[in-house]
Amino acid sequence: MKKIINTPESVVDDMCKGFLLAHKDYVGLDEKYRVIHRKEINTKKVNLISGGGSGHEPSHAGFVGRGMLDGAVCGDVFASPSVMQIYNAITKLESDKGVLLIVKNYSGDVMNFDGAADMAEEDDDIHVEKVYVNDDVAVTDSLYTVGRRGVAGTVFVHKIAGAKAETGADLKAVKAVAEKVIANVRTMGFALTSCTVPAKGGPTFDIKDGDMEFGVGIHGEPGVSREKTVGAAALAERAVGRIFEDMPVQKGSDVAVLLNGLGGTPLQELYILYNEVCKILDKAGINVYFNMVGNYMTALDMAGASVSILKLDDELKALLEAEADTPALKM
Amino acid sequence: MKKIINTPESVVDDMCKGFLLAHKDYVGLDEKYRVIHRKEINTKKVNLISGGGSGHEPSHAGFVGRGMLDGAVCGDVFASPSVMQIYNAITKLESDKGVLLIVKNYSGDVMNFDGAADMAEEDDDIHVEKVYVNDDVAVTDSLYTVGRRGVAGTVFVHKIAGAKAETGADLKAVKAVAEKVIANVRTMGFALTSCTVPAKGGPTFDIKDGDMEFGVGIHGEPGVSREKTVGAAALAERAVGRIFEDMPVQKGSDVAVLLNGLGGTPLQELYILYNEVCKILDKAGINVYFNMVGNYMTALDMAGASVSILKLDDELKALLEAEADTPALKM
Amino acid sequence: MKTLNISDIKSVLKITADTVLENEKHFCDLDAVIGDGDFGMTLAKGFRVIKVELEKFEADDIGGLMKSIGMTMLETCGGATGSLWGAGFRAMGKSAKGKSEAELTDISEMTASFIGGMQKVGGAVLGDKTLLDALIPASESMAKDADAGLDIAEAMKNAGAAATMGADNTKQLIAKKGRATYLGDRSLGYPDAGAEAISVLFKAVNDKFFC
Amino acid sequence: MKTLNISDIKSVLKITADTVLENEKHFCDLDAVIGDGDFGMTLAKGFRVIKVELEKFEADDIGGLMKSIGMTMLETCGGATGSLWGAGFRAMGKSAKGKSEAELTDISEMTASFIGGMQKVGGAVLGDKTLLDALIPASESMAKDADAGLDIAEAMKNAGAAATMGADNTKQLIAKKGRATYLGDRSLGYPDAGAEAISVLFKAVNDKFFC
Ligand SMILES: Nc1ncnc2c1ncn2[C@@H]1O[C@H](COP(=O)(O)OP(=O)(O)O)[C@@H](O)[C@H]1O
Ligand SMILES: Nc1ncnc2c1ncn2[C@@H]1O[C@H](COP(=O)(O)OP(=O)(O)O)[C@@H](O)[C@H]1O
Ligand SMILES: [Mg+2]
Ligand SMILES: [Mg+2]
Ligand SMILES: [Mg+2]
Ligand SMILES: [Mg+2]
Repeated sequence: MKKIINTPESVVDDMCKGFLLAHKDYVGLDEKYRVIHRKEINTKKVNLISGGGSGHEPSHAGFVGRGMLDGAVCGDVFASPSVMQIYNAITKLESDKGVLLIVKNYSGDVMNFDGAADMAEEDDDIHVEKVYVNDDVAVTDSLYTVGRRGVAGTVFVHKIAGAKAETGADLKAVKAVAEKVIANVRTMGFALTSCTVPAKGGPTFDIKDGDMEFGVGIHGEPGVSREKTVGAAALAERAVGRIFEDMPVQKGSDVAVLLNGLGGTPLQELYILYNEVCKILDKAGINVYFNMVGNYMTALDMAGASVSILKLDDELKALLEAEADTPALKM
Repeated sequence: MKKIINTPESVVDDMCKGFLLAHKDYVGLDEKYRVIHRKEINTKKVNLISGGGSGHEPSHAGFVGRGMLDGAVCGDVFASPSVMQIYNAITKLESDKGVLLIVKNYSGDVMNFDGAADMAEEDDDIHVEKVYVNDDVAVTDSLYTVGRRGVAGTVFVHKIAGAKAETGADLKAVKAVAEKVIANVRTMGFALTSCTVPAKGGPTFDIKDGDMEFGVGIHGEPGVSREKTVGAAALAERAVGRIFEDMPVQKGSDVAVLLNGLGGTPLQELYILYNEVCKILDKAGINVYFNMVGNYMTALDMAGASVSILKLDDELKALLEAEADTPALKM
Repeated sequence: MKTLNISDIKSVLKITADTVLENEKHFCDLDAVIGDGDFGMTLAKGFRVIKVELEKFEADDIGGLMKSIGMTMLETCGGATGSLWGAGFRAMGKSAKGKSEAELTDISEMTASFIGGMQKVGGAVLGDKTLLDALIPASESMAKDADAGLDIAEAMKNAGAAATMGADNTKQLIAKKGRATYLGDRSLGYPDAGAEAISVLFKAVNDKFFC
Repeated sequence: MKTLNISDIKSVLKITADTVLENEKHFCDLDAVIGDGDFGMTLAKGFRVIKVELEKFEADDIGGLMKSIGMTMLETCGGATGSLWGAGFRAMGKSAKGKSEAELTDISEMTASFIGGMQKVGGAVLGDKTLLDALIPASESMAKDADAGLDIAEAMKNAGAAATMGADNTKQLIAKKGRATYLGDRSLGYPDAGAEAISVLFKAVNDKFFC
């Protein structure tokens, strides 16, 4: 295992401490429950909490700050945080306007965020709402009962719902706009290598040099199919094609594109892929109104990328472009 | 080779195009000479040009924007740009106040930037000055005649000299502050894996699982010594120790720290390492006044990191904290 | 053996905890094939705390112990495991509330409650390729043996065999719950990690306690 | 063979270019050991353009051709190679300015100029573990053979042998110029990529043209 860590057990705690030291102007840390929260907690706005397994850095803690999240709960690597961790985040970020949980749609996360929300509502009378992000189009929805995974599109939910909350909107309105994003964002990802979970010490799956996994999530799980590697143009074609299959985008539409690296892929390659994605959108007469290219929702050191497309209307545009000041995104 | 590219030959051109598409509010591109420049060229301030081989993304093009660079010349992967490329950047960014070239101290870069500067001065009467960044303390200076390499510390030069130029200072003053940064910054890096240059198709060097290269640069070259891997705490100790050996830092001093990832190392590990670096500095009574943790000067997909320490005085502090608005750094 | 007292229950739980810790890597490896490779770690994290808890727990109350273990799982374990096992243990706690001894009928009911707790939060049914595919046959075997008045040790042996068969069976299932669903029919041919773990735990408890 | 005319020179350059292209990967591999693995690629990039240029070049002027090639290197090639070979060819251009034929003395002088041009920008001397460690012995051998009035083909063979010996020798040197310096004494035991290339190029030209 090639990692800069102390011990596999201390990875998340050490990371949280380093994160706090690096961004102490932005955040505070509850060490016991691994909750990273805004330095100044505002109890007069809807507070947004996200989180999930660690290993997706800068998600989610990197987006804690003005215009995005209020808190992020850090689970173990690729494991949802526990019910108690999330419960403590909710009570810490309790607000007069209520709390919105932004949950990626994984069984573990859903069960634990739901359990924590129930607890906070029952024991502490905190008004908690939840949205479940399920942007991954790799797996066809209808075949399975748990629904799609939540992947990189989550970052758009953070950005837009965060901007909405900053306007002083109420919980219902913030939840509604988060759900609008979820309804309009789709993501397709692929991996060239596995990642290595520190506790495991070796790659999650083996893969030969000429092969790739198409349709991966962000937890080092294998994808939907193993295929021969293809060039950037073909990759873009397939990813965008799959997204369009699932969510048709009209000619003349404005979209936001997130070209997300999975952690082990250099920025150079993300720009190359972005260039190909733009060619396809351009040919389809679709206008890229907003873009992000970089590592936003990673899977440790996995080499690979995902393409997310969000259909925009005027409301989403304005919120997407609103100010944000967080460790990982400043606009 | 596990890369998202079209062909090894088209890597840099495709990347430049993708970069332009992603950041068209910030930059323009001279496709032929691969010069990425500010969208609006200001001929009333000292213009800063940097560049070098590609593969270090976001360096250097990512720092083109207000408060940092005016132009970046993109060579082939890990190869200095040609004399003509640099010459064309200089003539494009010609300014009444002159042009400063920020050159990383590699034979190829030095020869090519020097040659281009001569040409621009002789043929076009452009006032060109140069600084050579040589922050890498891996190799002891005295032993060899080419001097030290320029590595991640270069980003501090871009930031601080860029801020100075923005104040309207003259070429002499901008060059002087760039040299002050160079005199006060030191970097030490190490790699856990090799990187893979697209044209080569395989790793530059072989390395076993329990081994690392200590004292690497940013071109996939092997380091100064191959050693057994150690934990994050020991790595921090060794890197900071080597820096202090070369540049003593007084108790009570203010420093800036750049914890730089080499491309293949996830942010999670950079935070873990940063936590350890802070512990050491704290014990030594040194105050981290400013920090950056992330991928700023990479070596393609190499797993590894570098630690840079810059000693600060009031002038450097003010310039470091000045506004910057570039694709890769916003403050 | 006709009843288990609190110290028997603690012994069984101690064996369970030790077995989880011994199999941490093995359970992770199983999860890695069609999941994300953390199942062993998550479970071990909880049972490491539970081991200490077992020694500290004073009251003569099987239900109280189970509830307390459930809370520990919710506090300590993330992942699907935290909620599922947390809910399972808490449901067992309810079912055995105030009991200082358990007969086979009680144990069988506790197991059914464990399953019910998990189903309430996880919504899985038999055949979804989860640990329930080992637990439900085991629980049914216990219920039958309880009706037939079998000895606990005997019944546990039967339950263990049912769990193992159930776990084996998961190889032929396509996952409908949990992460393995994302693989579609690529989950075919591999067992579910949770179900395998249930089988391993039954075997250890039977070899070391009910022997 | 006593003189080379422009078409001979073009043939030699064509063989050089082909050899560079054939050895692109080989030269990269050599550079990868103690450098950064791009030397073959960089050189090939230049010579790919030069091959086309050779066919288009009309004037009967050896110096003009060399100068033009030098400019191509500066335009096309980055890395140390661009400046060094650009300067080398430009210096050769100056030395052979206006010449339509070259005798061995001229060739020897051109080689010396090539070296001089490279030294002006790169500052390396014999023993620094660069391509000069192959070129300088070759150039000295040519100068000696020119004084002795040898045939060009003969002199080239000697020069080639000197280059090969020089290149071999670089294994025992610690780099003092170029990237390999960063390795310290770890550069010992491996040849310099540039010097090896010079030896390969001499051999190709000798095998294919001066045979
Ligand atoms: N909804 C569910 N109901 C019952 N068991 C489940 C459910 N989802 C997952 N499991 C079980 O949990 C195991 C995985 O646990 P764990 O690795 O902790 O979850 P994850 O990593 O997916 O959060 C699976 O092997 C399966 O047996
Ligand atoms: N200062 C110098 N003088 C002469 N030759 C040099 C010098 N520096 C490097 N070289 C030669 O150039 C070769 C490497 O070329 P190249 O790979 O293009 O350079 P780099 O990748 O270091 O920019 C070396 O093998 C060496 O022979
Ligand atoms: Mg998990
Ligand atoms: Mg190079
Ligand atoms: Mg798992
Ligand atoms: Mg090289």
